Amino acid sequence: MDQTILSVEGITKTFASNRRSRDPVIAVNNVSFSLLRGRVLGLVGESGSGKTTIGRILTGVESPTHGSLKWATTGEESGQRGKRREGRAQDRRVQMVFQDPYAALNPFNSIKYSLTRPIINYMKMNSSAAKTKAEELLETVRLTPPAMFLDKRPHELSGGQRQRVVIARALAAAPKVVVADEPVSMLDVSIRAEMLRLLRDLLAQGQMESMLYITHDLLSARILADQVMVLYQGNMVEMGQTDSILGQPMHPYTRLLLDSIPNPRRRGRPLESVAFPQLQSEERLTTGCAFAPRCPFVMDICRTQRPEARARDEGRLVACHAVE
Amino acid sequence: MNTTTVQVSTNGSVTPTRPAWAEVWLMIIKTLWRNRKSRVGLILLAVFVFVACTGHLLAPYSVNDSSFATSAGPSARHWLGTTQAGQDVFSELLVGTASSIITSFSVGAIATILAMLIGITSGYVTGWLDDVLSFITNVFLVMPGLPLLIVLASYAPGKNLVLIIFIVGFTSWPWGARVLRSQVSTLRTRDFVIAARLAGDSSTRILVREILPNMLSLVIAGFLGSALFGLLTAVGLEFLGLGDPSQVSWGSMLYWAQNAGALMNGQWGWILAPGLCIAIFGMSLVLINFGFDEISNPRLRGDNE
Amino acid sequence: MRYFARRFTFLIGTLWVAITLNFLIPRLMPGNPASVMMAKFMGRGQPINPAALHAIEVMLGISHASLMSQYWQYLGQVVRFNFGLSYTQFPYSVRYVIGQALPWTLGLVGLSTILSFIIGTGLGILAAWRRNKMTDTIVTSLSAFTNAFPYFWFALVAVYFLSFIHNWFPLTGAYAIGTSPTFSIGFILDVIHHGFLPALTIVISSMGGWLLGMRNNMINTLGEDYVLLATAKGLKNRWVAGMYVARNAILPNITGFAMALGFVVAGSLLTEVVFAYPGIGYALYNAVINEDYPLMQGIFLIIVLCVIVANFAADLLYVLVDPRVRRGRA
Amino acid sequence: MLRRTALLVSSVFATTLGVGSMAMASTNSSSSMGTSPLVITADYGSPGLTENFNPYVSSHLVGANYMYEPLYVVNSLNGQQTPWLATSYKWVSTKKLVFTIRSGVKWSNGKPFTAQDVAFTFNLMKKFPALDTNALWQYLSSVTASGNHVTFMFKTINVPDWYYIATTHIVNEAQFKAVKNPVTFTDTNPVVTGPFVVSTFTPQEYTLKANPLYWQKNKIHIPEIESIALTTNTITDEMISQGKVDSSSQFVPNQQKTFIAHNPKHFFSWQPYASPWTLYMNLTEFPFNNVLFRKAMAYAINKERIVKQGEYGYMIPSNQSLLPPTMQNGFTSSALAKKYNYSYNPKMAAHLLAQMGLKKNSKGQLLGKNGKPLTLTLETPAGWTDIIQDCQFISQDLAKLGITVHVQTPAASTVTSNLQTGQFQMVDEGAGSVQPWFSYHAVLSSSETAPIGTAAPSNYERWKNAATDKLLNEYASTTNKAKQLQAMIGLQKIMLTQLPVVPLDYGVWWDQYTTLHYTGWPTAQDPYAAPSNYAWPDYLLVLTHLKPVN
Repeated sequence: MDQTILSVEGITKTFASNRRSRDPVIAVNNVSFSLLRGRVLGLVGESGSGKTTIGRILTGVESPTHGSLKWATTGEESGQRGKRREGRAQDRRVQMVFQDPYAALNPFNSIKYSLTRPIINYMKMNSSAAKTKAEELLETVRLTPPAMFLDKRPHELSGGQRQRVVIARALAAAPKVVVADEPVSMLDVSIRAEMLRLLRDLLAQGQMESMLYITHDLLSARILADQVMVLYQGNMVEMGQTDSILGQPMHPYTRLLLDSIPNPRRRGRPLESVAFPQLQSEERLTTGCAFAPRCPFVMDICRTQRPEARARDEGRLVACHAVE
Repeated sequence: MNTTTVQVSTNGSVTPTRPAWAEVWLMIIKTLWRNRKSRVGLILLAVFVFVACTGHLLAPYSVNDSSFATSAGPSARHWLGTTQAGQDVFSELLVGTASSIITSFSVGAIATILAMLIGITSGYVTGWLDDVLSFITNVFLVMPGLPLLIVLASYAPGKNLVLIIFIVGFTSWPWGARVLRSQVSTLRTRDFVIAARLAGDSSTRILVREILPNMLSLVIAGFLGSALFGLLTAVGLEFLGLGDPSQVSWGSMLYWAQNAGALMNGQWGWILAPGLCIAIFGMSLVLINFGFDEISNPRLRGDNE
Repeated sequence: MRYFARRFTFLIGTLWVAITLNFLIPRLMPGNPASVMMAKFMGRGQPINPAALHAIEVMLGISHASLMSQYWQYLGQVVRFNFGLSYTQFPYSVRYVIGQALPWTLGLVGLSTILSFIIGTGLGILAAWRRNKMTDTIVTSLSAFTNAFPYFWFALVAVYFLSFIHNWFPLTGAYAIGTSPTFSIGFILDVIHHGFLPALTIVISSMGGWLLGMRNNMINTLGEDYVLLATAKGLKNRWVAGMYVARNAILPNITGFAMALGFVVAGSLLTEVVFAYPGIGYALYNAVINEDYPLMQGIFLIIVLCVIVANFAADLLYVLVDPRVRRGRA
Repeated sequence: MLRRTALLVSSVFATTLGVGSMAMASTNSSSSMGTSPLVITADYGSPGLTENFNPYVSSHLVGANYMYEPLYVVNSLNGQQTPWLATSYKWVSTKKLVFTIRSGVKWSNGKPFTAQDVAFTFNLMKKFPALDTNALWQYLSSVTASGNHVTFMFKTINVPDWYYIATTHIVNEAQFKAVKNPVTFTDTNPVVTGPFVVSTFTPQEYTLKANPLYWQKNKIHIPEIESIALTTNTITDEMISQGKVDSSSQFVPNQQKTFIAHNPKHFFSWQPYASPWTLYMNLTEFPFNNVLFRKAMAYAINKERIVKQGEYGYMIPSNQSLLPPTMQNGFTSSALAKKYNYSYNPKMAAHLLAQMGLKKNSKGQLLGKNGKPLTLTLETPAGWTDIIQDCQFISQDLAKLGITVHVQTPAASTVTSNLQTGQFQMVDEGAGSVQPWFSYHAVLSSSETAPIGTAAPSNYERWKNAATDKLLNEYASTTNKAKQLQAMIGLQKIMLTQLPVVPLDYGVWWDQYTTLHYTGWPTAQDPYAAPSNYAWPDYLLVLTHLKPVN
């Protein structure tokens, strides 16, 4: 049942922080996972944890410094994609739903234009056939009647409508994998759940084979994701089935995340604004556990030795010296 | 460039589709019109363009008519007096508007096209080509323009307007190129550009359909800046005698007036009028650019609206 | 230091481009420099002695060598500031003529650039501080107008009204006729008296740029979070707050300062012509109208050198003012 | 920069000695001798003056002309000869010329002036051809001194060359012998025979003081000449209109209003005519190779309008003979001039063009041989505003005949180069020289022309005519006045009937002077010299005529 679509093997991504600094920033550090057919993997972490970078590597917008992507069906390595120059045609099998529907649609182009581009490019359809296909897609994302939307421009639509257009455009390329990068965080609270359900339904309909859902919000992961991977400063700290992670967090960082979720009964603050001391990139530890400076259970070993990800029951992976 | 504040009516599904570029222009003109300074600039510019188109009809006399008393001061028949050769100065001013504005706009156009070619290429590609183009841009940015122009113009085999336009145009692109480069390198990482790449669009299409419309206001601002610079530089060259003195323009009028000792001779109109026209025309461009500053810099918005 | 090295490489690169352009332009243009010289040195319409022609060619170093070897020779000469002999001031060297003119221009341009920077920046702060008030409207509109002035036209009108009609300022020159340059109070006052009006016209025509730039920077900085924070924290004293903002807003203007130097130099060229100020711009003008090509090229290189060295200096100044650059992270 | 420091140091010393006073605007302030200095503007300071009184370097200061002297002073207007450093000359044969040198003349260093100095001067030019800008040694074979005689031997007969020999600046042998390279010598402390010697120099002005050893000391009443650098025309115009300058020789637009009107009792200008501005046509090309077309040009151009509206009324239309009115004395035939009077007559021009067989199209454009409208270019140097204006008038005049003329204004050197190599159609340029024969020789002699593509010295239009050469040669090889006149009239006839070039209007000797401090200036009534202060050797006459006003 759990058929792997795309496996991500040990990807690392480093950026030169700027031209004059000698220490590169490690955005993603040796992360591996598999996207499974019909399943949604949630990628959770605070901003700067590398989750967006992983999403961009999947789409091919960026290439990993080390590691590779492998399509399970063909065995094709996608790692060499990194050698291609940026700006070339991308792999249509991975499409993306962006965080900000305002920024994801060019204000000067009509909905029709944005939607038909992938159809024309990938399906080799002429423009009238592409228009019909675009109308179908709009219906699929429940924007009806489609004719009313096609000739509009982004600023004539509401945020939720725009995000549906963005989703429709992602589907237009008939992708195997969709990367949804915080698809609801900019939307009105009232429609977030609906949007997440739409994505869930689209996966169920077979509009795509698998999905990577990137979020900082563990609660929304509960709605959409089958599995969750928690990232801390580019490192995978914990991974497992969504219910088990939320129900029984093992890594201290996961626990911290859960504790900081606003709870109607327990007044708290949303995660993004928790006043964690943000560390300067150069000052990140290159040895030892990345979380050690903030960890309440820190031990000597944490500062000298990087914890390996170790398998637990139910396919759970945890990288922590303190968890035995 | 969070500028999509224009509301377009949404009367049903029959909204006629405007081409994307028309949309861009409409937005720009609306924004400009809302700003008081740029509105004044637009009106002034319109007046000058009108005079440029109709100058030869409005002029009371032909500029070739040298049958009047020579070197006369202002009078009822000759509002700004006559030249040393007996031509009507006011007629020259009206007729000269066309070539001055053509000079200004042509320089603006050449400089803008070069700035776009170099700046956008440099911003869109990475690696050695960007490095080389950026270096060239920075070098010409630092290179003092007028001395270079003087050297070029004085070596040129003939003196004519087209030559001046090309020489000035080909040396005034770097500022625009630099601005456009940084804008492109920002836009290149925007979500909608990434989306277009994921949609399989070619680089050229992405440039034309996604990036360019979003920097049109910068391009026009650069055009206006170059047009002003071009006019002032061309006028300076003409004043130094490096232009084409047979071409009636504001700059050549100043050249002739200065050579004929116009001020000494009490012919203040001959010197003042072309200079004022240059300054007011230039001011209209500066004022319009105030509006563009506000389009590209939201924090400046709210000025005198 | 890496920043310094990068800027220095750029300085050398720019110089090299300028030198190469200077070398190529006359050689790519049609026309024969030798015939220009002949026209200069021989009386018109008089018989020409072929021996004299040859002698003059040799004397002026007209070379028939290959372009590449001429180029190497040229580079060697430029490095030693050897630009050959001026045609119009023959047999004085171009270096000598430039040496005579350069101090006056450096003084005039230097003084007026600094004045215009200070006045323009000051008014820009004022305009931003009183944004959308009467002061702002007047100051910005006026500077839009002065920004579009042709420098030389303004100078023409000024010299006519203030010097010729009213005799408030001298008509011409850098010091009174009949005096010799000495380091005395009287002479220095005389130089200032002569330089005042040219400097004034340059200041008025060039300060608009600073003003508008500073105003925009100020408005941007006023919107920055840390300023809002400072205000919220109760930095009630408007003057202190203003200075706080201005100090940060002035940074982009310093790079602009160096950039704009090229424009000020260009403006001063034309102003010097109008005032017959014995500086480098007036020398360039005369070189052009007299077709003194060696002098013209020498002056071009010197102007480029001055502008890019000033740029380099401004870059270094920027390091001193902005610590972020010093740490190499800007 | 070293020189500058030296200058500063020396002027500091001068100040302590009380010589160079720090007085502001010392212009026209009385000197210690009670007489005002003569204030002139003669040199362009671009941007400042450079100290150079070497008379053989083309960029020398005009002041050199007031210090060095020639053997004879020849009036540039009418050729009248005044013995100067020589008392007489004699053509022993057409190949041998002997000058007798004045005795009692002293150099400013106190040493006597001798014939040896004269011979040295000419032999120096032989040794350094770059000094020989009048190409004397093309004709000379030797110059020797013996006693108070200097003998010039010619290898080629050239009688008119006397003029260039007689007006050469004579230098001091002892001084110039010590100079390693006289071509680049700046001669800041000249040893001279003339009325003035160098006093002070700054980049803005220099002063010359009277030479106490001058041989005609009784004729010099000027204690000091103050020569202020010319800057821009406008600024100089403003200075002369304020009476700050006694003598200025430049183009002043509208000078009646801008200069004379400021003080009509004391401000004057006398600007006599010099050699003409001339339309050169490329005679190797259609349509200029047809004399009918050239005649049509002479009739078609409204010279009256050119002088009145293009030249501020300073000039008069030129006679087709090429010689200025002052030079026509004894050299012209008035009967000829009357017979060939090319006054403005567009109808005649149209008639001549029709006679050539040129047709017009429906738009009134004259068609060339290939059936296309006739389009010509007319060049004149950039910056010569009045000539450019004249060219525009010419263009308008020819447009009335259906000929399109494009006026082009390249750099002066480009125009010269185009003229020399024959790559032009029409050019408006000065033609002619100080003496009639030189004018004709330069413009008409086949020895002064060259094939298209090769530089021609001065016969730019490429007139090649055996009869012309013969007449030129006849004049040059005789000292007989009657024979010379015969040759001259023959040359004029060629000019008038063949029109190798079309003279347009006479240039003038620019001149503005005031009688505020000095009188005795040359005038129309007393044209004893060309009035311009750059006129060599004429201004020596002016300086010996001027008398201070009390």
